[in-house]
Amino acid sequence: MARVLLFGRLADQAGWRDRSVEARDLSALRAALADEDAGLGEALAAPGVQVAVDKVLVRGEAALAASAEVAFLPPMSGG
Amino acid sequence: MARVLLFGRLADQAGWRDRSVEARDLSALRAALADEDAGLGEALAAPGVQVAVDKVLVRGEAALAASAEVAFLPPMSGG
Amino acid sequence: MKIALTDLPFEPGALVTAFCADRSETGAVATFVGLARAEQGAAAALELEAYPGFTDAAIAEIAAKAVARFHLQDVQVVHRIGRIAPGEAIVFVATAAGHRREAFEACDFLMDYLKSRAPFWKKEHGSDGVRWIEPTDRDRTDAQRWD
Amino acid sequence: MKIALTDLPFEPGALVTAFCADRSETGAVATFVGLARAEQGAAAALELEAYPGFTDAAIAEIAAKAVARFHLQDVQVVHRIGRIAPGEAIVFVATAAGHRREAFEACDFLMDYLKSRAPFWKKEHGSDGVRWIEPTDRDRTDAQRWD
Repeated sequence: MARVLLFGRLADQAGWRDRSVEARDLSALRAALADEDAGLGEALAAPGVQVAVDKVLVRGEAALAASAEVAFLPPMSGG
Repeated sequence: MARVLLFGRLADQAGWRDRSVEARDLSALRAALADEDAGLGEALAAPGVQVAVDKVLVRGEAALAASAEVAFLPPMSGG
Repeated sequence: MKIALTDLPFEPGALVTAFCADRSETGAVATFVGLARAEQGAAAALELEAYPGFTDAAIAEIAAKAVARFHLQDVQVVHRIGRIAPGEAIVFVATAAGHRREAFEACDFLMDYLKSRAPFWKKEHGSDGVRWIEPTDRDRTDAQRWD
Repeated sequence: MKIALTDLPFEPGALVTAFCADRSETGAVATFVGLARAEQGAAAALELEAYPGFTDAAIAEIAAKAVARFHLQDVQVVHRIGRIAPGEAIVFVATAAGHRREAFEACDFLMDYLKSRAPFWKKEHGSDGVRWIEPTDRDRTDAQRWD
């Protein structure tokens, strides 16, 4: 099970910020999330939304280890 | 009597930093000081040495009121 | 080098005292304190979200860059997260160097990064509701000065 | 606006605490602390002479210029005079503004003035005796950036 974290407006939109999802890779994870909430699926795929796996930014596809932490990061606002 | 103040290396050179001198104007004051200590007279007239009368910078000649404060300021070093 | 995120109010003066202590070869300490503005009542509170472990690592990376680029002797960043009331400190940056130009430029550089590119998500709770904030154009052009 | 000369050691952190207090519309406070360097033992102490009433008036005048030029909400300058030991604070400048660019630039501007043109006379007591210090070329070119 991957642990999925949402930040900023993505968490507001989804109504959650931390949950577990069964997925072997990012595509499967995105598909599982979109399947449940199509609006969220679109938002996660929008330009400007970055993905970090285990706190490292990744582009495109990535395999997910059993205990992977996947974070979806909307455009960063600075502090 | 004008009160004469010396700052920085001028005070070191003269061996004093605060004394009273009888003088009606700056020229007379410079002459009185040079009369007593020719080296100091030259140092006070050197380029870069500014003069303040009653805490206001003056250029060239200035009359001195009875209780005038005359300060000779060597090049300022900043803090 | 100290980097910290905190969800409690902090006192910048106390940080300055500690940062300046026992320095015999530091000529210059520049600091910056960012405070939450009330905007004449339009901003009731600011809410800052970070990703612990990711956000502080990103700040540490840029702070290390600043140390190398500006020959700093030391650097400290404290960044508030969570809900912040007007008048409270949001961010504290301190830089120590032999001379002032390096200390100033490094502090400026770090603040430009922190205000425009650091991984925070900012929400303003105002009299007209809640909105997410994006970096301003000026934040972006300020940050580009260093690229 | 507060301008002070002091012949006693002062604590920059305490000044920052007071300067940042009760500000609801200040977004940015930039500060600078200049410390006396030991120069690996080459500088035993620094001695700064001022002309009270003249030096502080000159600093107040340039501080007022900074307020107008950089739209400052507030400014404070504390300058040590007399004999200063390595590690002690020589100068403290704080600027408050709505946004950071103005606060930084004003602090930088004031420090350039204070280090190169302010009416102080500086003597260094070193291991090889006593010498009067003049502004460095860098101090002069830094200050000319604002002319």
